[in-house]
Amino acid sequence: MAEFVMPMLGADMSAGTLIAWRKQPGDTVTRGDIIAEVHTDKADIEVEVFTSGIVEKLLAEPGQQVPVGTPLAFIREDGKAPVAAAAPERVPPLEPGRLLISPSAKTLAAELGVDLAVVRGSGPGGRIQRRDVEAAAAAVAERPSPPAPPVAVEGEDRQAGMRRAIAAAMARSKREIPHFYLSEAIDMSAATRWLADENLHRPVQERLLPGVLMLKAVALALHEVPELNAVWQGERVVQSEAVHLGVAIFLRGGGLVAPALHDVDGQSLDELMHGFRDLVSRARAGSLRSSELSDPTITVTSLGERGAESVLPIVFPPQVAIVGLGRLVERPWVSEGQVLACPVVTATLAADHRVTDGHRAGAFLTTLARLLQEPDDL
Amino acid sequence: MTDEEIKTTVLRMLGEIAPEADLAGIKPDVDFREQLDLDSMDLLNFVIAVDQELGVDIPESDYPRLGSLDAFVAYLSERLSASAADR
Amino acid sequence: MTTTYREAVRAGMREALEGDERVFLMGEDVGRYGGAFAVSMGLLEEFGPERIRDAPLSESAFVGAGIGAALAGMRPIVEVMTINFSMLALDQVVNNAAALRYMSGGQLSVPLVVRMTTGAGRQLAAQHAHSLEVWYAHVPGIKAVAPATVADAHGMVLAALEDPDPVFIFENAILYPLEGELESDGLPLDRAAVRRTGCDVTLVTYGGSLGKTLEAAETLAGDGVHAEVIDLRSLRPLDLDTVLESVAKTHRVVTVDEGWRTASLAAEIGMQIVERGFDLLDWPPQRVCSAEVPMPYAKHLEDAALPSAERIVSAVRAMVA
Amino acid sequence: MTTKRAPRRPGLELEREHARVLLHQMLRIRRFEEKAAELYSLGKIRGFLHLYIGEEAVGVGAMQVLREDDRIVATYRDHGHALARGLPMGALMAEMYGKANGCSRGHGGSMHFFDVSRRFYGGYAIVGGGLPIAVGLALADAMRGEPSVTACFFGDGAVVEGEFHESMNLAALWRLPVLFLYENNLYAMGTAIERAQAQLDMELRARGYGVPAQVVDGMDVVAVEEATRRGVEAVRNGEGPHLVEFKTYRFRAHSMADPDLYRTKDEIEQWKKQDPIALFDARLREQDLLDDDALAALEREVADELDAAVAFAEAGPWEPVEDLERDVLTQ
Repeated sequence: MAEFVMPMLGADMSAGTLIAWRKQPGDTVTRGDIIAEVHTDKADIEVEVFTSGIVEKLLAEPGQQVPVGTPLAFIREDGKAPVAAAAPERVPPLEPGRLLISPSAKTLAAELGVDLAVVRGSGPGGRIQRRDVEAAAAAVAERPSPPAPPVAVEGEDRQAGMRRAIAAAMARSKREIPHFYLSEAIDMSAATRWLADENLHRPVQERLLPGVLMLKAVALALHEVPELNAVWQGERVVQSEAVHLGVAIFLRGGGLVAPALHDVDGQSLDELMHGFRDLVSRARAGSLRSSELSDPTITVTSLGERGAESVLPIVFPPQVAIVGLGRLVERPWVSEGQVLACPVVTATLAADHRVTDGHRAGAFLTTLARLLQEPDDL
Repeated sequence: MTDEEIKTTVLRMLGEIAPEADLAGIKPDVDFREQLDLDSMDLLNFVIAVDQELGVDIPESDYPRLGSLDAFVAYLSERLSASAADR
Repeated sequence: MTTTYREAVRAGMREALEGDERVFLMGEDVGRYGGAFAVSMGLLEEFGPERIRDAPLSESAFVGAGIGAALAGMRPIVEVMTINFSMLALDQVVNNAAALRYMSGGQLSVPLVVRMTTGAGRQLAAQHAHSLEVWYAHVPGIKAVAPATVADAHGMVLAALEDPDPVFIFENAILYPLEGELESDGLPLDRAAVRRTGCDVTLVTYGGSLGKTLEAAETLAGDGVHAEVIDLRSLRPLDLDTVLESVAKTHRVVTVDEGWRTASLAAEIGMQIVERGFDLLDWPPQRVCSAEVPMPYAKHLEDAALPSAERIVSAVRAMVA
Repeated sequence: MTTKRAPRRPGLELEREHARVLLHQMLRIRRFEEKAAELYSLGKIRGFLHLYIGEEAVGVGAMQVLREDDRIVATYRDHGHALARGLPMGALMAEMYGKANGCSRGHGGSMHFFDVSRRFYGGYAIVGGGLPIAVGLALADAMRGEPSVTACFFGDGAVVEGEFHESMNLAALWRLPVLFLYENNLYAMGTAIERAQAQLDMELRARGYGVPAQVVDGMDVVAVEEATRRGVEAVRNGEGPHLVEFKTYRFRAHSMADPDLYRTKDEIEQWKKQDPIALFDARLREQDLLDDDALAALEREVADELDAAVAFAEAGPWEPVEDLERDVLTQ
């Protein structure tokens, strides 16, 4: 049984809207036939099918917006007898409104924060399986920060379209998480000097990365503003005693995962360095434990040396905040009326306005900056 | 150790750090960190590997010299011959 | 050292007989005839009629006698020619061997080993083709194991004799000519073994079905579906930890079991997976078992009734389609 | 292989002490069973209860000739055998209470008394189920050249079970030291032996396996002892298995649940005239080996032992439910 999935029709396309089916169940199709018409932000495109056979079952209805990669129909390939269905055991009818999903897919959706309402099931009877959730998550993950491109409306110029797209993204987030963003440029001269001197006296294997200083500082800053270190459980926000930082790790083949470093506030820089290295290698080897994915109480993301100067990150549900760290750059810095060249990192806090507000978030960033001036105390 | 031997050793170590990278197609005169999408963690692991296998401790101040492959091989052979001389 | 499954069982028994004078072999035609499946060939000449005892066709009596001798400190190996005849001795197994320790408040232990052949596939028709291991795996107080490899055929006899409680060893008769390595990886008697690793689906099986399951895994690899094959080795206790470890990776499981489908070992395994691993499942646990018929004589019918590599492959394809 | 019928020698001179032992043991069993019936009606003892009243002479007489290293396999009507073998009365009573200080820790109950230290390998509730076990015990001793004999008690129900045929044949075939002790109390629960056995002559059936057999009056404890002695000595001499049939009768129903409608009152009364204890009492008085005072003393001694046994059972602890699955396996 082959699948016809929502094709990728444009470099930055993440989802498409089915306008109409050109084939019905039972129709025979040969490779290259037009099977459907799909609307993307660029245009309405006639979509061809790549397998010859008979349309077995349509899974999406016209008007539905579906992420790229989601199965839209089953095609029974030529020459393949229908899969020998076992004696059709009478399956008790499902009560209406009940979501048909495999237990493992439900667990995964919770871990990756995927909104099941959007996911289309590829299993029997439309049951949602892991791959459906993974496809939906991947579609979301591919654009870490820039909001989805706007849906084109006739007669509008490009700039207005962009603004409308960001508004659409924000509206969607507000419906789920009313983000607000605060940024702070942090003077890193003390920290970089301390680190250079520290690494000079350390054997190579024990060298520290700037990242661990940032992680420890974020963890300690959370002691000042604990409401940011919390997770949603159903309708309630539960503040966490422990500070488990989700560390965003970019996978070389694309995609992102943010497993937890546990109890960062209690760890020494050496312990943190060891934990960080272990987490990165296991993330890239694909051998993370599912608990590591669901443990973080707040996430820290950094695009590293070649990333952007500042990052507007999206909060990972069920957390309530995320810290985005920009690239370390040399900047003119005024200190006591003097202008100096100074290494600077822009830290951005994105937080859930249902849980806290700008005033408290601001306190977090100033504390973070202050802590980084005394690297010895980290 | 000839430059050629240094180069193959370096390429092997880079392969261990970025297993899915396409080492064959690496251009020797362009910054290899860029080509292999190596972040600070990868770089640190690489520097540690160099220290363990070749006994060359690269101070952070020399990191800028880890540009292209050729530049890095030249830097290494210079360091190796220097340490060989004072042995 | 490569040898056959049959010789491996014999080697295990010989080592035991040499090493411990409490050990003796008792069963129909095990002595002069050398065993209905030639497993004990040569042992009579080597150890004499006292320790290689041909028993009359009185399954209840000689299995019961095995239990009695074990109670009195011997380490008997009782060979019941086939599982089909073992039904005549089930009263001794269930009401005595399995219960005496508990009924006596822990005073007695029954260090008895019972070996019997099982399984179909040789056109012997219904009365000589049963696979009833689950009847034994149902009973608390005994252990049940199914050696699927030459190494286990050898190792399990010795491990069973070390065990202070009754151990039933089920040897699928089609395995006797199987060739393989004698040395075992030393897995304890009650642990399952991963015979092939994979990440897309878990195939759980035991005894005579291991070969066809590995064959199915090979075919599936051609489809790009990587099946992990788990050889249960122990039918009681069942090592579900190893199975669940695999299902946690693959999220799909098919159990291949030559017993009849209803109330089979495969049913028990599926149920325990759902009880303990519900959230791991991306698809309901599946079973490939024997058709629910008294095993037919005609080859094409017997082949259709038994689990086959093809039926395993199609069961997996239906899950990953 | 000759078969001898036990000669009945009138007025055999018994030493005083041995006579006292035989009477004392039979009284212990009788009073124990009467107390068990009483406690059953009070709900202290539950489940199945099969009383030995009327058959005491068989258990006591046979047990006299068995040594410490001999092995005993009994049936579910095992109270008499256990007491005669020396299992403590308290441990048996506690077992019927289901207490943890019972001889089987409350796991077996009335039908499954065990005591490995006395080589008492238990009561068996499956009719004939103990026979193959006995053959196995004897096989082990034979293979190790040990002098022990395995005595296996069984009833008229067992002799029509396949396991009786298989066990007799196997024991005879391998000349194993098994003493088959056939307690023929004429009824297998509700089925009289005439309605169950095509051939009643057990001596003849035993000869079919080449096994020498005796038939003896199971109500005469002295005759039982003599016949059993002859049998066990034959077995000890390596002549292979031996069978002794005891003609006996149970004065109570098959079990507490049995309305006992299959026997006539008259028949029961006739047999009660052969009460083994009454017969032996009269015989001892004939030989001035017993008088009222001696009997009264014996009764008191038994009564005290019984009271202590009941107290032991009443005081016994229940096994904690957490130990439910202990001892299913050895480890």
